[in-house]
Amino acid sequence: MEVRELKTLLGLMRDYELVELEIEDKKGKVRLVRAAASAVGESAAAVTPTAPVARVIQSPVVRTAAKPAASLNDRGAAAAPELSENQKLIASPMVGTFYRASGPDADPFVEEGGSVRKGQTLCIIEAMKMMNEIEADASGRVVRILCESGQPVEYGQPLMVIEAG
Amino acid sequence: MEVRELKTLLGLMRDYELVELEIEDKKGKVRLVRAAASAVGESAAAVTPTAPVARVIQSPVVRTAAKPAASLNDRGAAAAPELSENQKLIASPMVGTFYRASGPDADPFVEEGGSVRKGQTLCIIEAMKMMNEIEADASGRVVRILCESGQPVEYGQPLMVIEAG
Amino acid sequence: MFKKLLVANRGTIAIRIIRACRELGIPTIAIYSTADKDALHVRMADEAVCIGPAAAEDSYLNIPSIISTVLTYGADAVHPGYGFLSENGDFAEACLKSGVNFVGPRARHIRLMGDKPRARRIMTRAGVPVLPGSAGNGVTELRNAQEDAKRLGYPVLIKAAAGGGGKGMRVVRDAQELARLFPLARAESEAAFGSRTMYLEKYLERARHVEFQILADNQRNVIHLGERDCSIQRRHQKVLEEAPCPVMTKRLRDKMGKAAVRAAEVVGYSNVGTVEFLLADDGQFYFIEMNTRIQVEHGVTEMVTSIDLVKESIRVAGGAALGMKQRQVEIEGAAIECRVYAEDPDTHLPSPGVVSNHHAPGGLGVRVETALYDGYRVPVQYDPLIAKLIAHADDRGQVIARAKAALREYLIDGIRTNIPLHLKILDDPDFRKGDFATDFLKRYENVAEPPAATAAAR
Amino acid sequence: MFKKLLVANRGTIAIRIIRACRELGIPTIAIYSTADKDALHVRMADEAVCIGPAAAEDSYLNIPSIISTVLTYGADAVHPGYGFLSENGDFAEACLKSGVNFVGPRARHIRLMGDKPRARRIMTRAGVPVLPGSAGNGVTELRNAQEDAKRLGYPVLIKAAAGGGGKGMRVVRDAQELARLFPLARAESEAAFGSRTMYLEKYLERARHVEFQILADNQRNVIHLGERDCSIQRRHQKVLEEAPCPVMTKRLRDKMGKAAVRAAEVVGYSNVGTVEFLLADDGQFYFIEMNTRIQVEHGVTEMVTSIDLVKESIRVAGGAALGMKQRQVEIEGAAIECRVYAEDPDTHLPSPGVVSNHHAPGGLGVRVETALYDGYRVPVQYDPLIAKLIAHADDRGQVIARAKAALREYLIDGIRTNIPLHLKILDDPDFRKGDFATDFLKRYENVAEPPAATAAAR
Repeated sequence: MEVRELKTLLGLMRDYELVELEIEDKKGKVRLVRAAASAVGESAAAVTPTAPVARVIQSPVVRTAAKPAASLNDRGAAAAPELSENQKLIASPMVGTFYRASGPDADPFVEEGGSVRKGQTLCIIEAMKMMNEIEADASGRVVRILCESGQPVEYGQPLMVIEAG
Repeated sequence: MEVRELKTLLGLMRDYELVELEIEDKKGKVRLVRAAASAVGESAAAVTPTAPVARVIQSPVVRTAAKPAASLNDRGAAAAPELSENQKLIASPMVGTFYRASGPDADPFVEEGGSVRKGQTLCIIEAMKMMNEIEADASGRVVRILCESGQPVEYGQPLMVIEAG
Repeated sequence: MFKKLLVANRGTIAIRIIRACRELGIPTIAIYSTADKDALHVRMADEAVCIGPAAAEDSYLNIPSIISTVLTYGADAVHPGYGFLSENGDFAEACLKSGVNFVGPRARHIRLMGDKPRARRIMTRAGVPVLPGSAGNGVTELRNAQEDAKRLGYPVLIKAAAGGGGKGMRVVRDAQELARLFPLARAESEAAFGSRTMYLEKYLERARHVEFQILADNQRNVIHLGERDCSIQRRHQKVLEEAPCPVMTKRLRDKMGKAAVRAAEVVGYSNVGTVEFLLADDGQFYFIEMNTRIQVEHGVTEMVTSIDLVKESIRVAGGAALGMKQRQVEIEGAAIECRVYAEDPDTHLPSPGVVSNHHAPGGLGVRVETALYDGYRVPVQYDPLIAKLIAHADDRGQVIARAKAALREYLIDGIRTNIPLHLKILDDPDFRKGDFATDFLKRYENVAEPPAATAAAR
Repeated sequence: MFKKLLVANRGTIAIRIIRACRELGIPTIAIYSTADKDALHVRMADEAVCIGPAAAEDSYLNIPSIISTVLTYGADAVHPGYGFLSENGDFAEACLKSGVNFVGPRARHIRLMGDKPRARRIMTRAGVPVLPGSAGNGVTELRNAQEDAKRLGYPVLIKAAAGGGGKGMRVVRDAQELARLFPLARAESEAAFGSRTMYLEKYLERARHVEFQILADNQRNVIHLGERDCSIQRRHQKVLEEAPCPVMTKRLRDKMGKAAVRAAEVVGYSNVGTVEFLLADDGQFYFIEMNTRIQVEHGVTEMVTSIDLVKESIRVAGGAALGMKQRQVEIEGAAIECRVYAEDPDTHLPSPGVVSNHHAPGGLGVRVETALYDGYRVPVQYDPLIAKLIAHADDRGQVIARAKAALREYLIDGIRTNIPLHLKILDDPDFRKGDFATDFLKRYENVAEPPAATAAAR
């Protein structure tokens, strides 16, 4: 076994808080046991330094003003809301502007708490002057609407939560 | 298994807080068990990525030739040998050259296994042309002599192990 | 100056552009794929917008998505970097149509220089020396290729008329090889560029790859910033570049520089560009192609000329006139760039993974361009270029020493890199003498001995 | 050239020297205290020798231990760096007596310039302008100090005759303050330098600290490499330095440069040195002292002159003649150095600890000199200077923008640093105009408002 491979295994043990690992294959056998107490205690430290890198390298001065809150969220850890088993997230399939209605004076396509049929329009994403209708892919009830009309949205940005039923 | 490989494994055990390691391949089998307490106690120190930084930043090409083995040891983790309760380490109080005897033809001051009285000369450290006699600060038996005559030694470098009695 | 610039790229060049914009006081928008959500360019930009899934076709090559980002998030300029859409005429045109400034040449210049046979024709007409090659628009059939090869004399190089980057490229040494490799190269070209059109040119055995940096504004001022020697290549991919070229003379630089400026002037070119030449042993040089974007290796030119090419290209795209005249351009000292790839140094296979113990070298005359940080996962989807180590010193001997010292300090764990290869090149006696051509790196292929032994055995 | 060089220092300057030696092909020995066993200079050197316990007196200031290391491990040159033994004549002499080259001036020049009243007398005789001050060898009694102060006119500056670094230094504005602070300053001097001898000089309210870099070989060739403005100080400790000085004219540079060269020539000085002046609002300048070593801020001079001062000082110590003449020295662009201290940005108290998430900035014109790495424990025993961020660009406006962009990228967790202070300075309207003197940083003392508000309120 090469040191490199061993280090990979050890890194995985640390990252996934394993206390014991045993591998046996045609090349041989490896068994690794970590100090149990410390393995648990270290879990906080084992986190990748991703978050602090983000914190400082970003430019807070310009950012605060220029940055839409939505995309900041998305770059953070908890972009998507927690869903229960029968709930489903509608994510934006493209970059564009989110609209809840077909025009400034029109009623919104859906409201929180309202029910929707499969194929019903939920909202519009305007991209390159094109109005793209986003349709429900199953019937159910709109539990939450996560964006505001007129707001820029990224690819994959959560738009709504639909509960089956 | 070479000492070098073993040290690598031991370093990894320390860095990743392993208490047990077992490897079996076509070259043979290795099983290493650390004292659980020490693994936990050392957790603060184990965080430093010291070992890997050292490995690459150092310049292996020049180093291997130019570097006296003793100082490499000292910069590594296990500079000092493990001591039992009644044993004591004699460390060099200065940088200089270690001599076991008063001259090239003289007998060594002490031999491994020999007994020494408090105040007896154990060795000489030559520093700036001055011969500094290192004396035993208690009576006992010389268990190990860790340096060779004529070898450069650093401040704090282990020279001998003395067992009280 | 621009109010907000969208960086249509990732990795080292995105970082480079964001830094330049910060210095110019221009806010930036980074775009990223879902695979790059933790990437450094995303963290450094003032805004960042996810534009699509990991596959480049759906994100970094997705023109509608990028243009939609420009319009939705309100940028007034786009910098394409290198690779991806940087030499895509349609993208430059889409930017223009959306009313946003494209930091680069006009779409027609991108298209013109992308059409290799057409570029060759224009250069020939303008008096720029071009390697003998296929006439007209190139060849699609083996029969015509055979006629051309006979006329040129073997060896010849098969190239894709529409492409670059080594795809569809083959050296053939006789008619038999041509018959075997032409269909293969054509198939590669069709797969990569959607075009069966190939062209053949005379292949020079011991030529150097020497390219000239061009800088042009919208008022038809064109200057060159001297040359780079990019002969150290592995399978047509540059590995190590330097400025100046070790065998360059002042007289030859003037001559080649004038040809490069002529190549840009004759088409009315603007912004940054690079005119690539082959330089033969006898001092003859031949136009290969013109790259209509910033190059990976632009840094070595910046070091020896003290001109910030990225800032200058943004200023020029904003309508500013060139900040300097040809006679003000001076080459000072020597610079080397080592491209650090995340690859196995022996097999050259990509080595993606999580970076740990990242410790970049620093100090006088050492510049590192990287998007790495501790804990960053190098994704499998994109180019394995993870860092550029650029050294600058008073002369070539000192810059080799400095680059070596810096490489020995460079620490990247968790992935494998080609740093050992760079150290081998910098220690090679022929490299140190400046005695090499584009075939240099072949000496290390499938060889386990140290470089000195290899050199002696040749 | 030397066969093996011992680096008698630690931290950033030890790294700087080791890098220079690597480029010159000279193997190095690092020395370290038990507190520094994980330090970067220990890891980078070819050999490393522990020379004593953590306290500097027992290790980095321990001359017998260092000389013993030189003899035992066989070095033929010693570089003292800055601080520690760099301005200790006894150490230079001990090196000489041990048959090893000291990279620096001769012992007698170190001693001469260390004796401030004597240095003033020599400069006065050589026609170098000196601030009016105490005559002769200085004063030890309040009575004599009062006479001197009356003659000079308040305000006056009390200084230790033997020392530097702000210790024993006090500004007094009237006789009452003098009576109160003179014994205090004398006690400080006695504690720090073992000397009760003080001297008084006229205190200039709005002067700049402008120093000239000197380079001299053993053949009596002396040149200057232009000036550095080091007015941005906190309690006589430099915080941010730049080259050139923003108010410098070519004519004044020639005049001050000639005075600096004269100061070195008159004593037969060799190797690197710095002649410090106060530059008053009216363009008058006055010799303060000469530092007989490489300075912390040497990097800004390297950036604007393209001269590697550390390599040059090693070459000169080896007997080589200067590699350039005065007329070849050109000042190109502008450079700024930000000294990054491990200190609380508000209280200025040292902030030792374990460094995590270390991510140094990079890119064009950005140079970082640091001994930090991830996981490194900044020890409590030594100077809190942990990094120097040096930026270089075409002009002062661009270098300010570049330094700001780089500071915003700099990431050091686990300890606190003064990076916020640097950002505040670089944004200060007066600093940006170049309108400042040595009292500049007082405006931020005990002030919670942003700098703009402070500036308006003055």
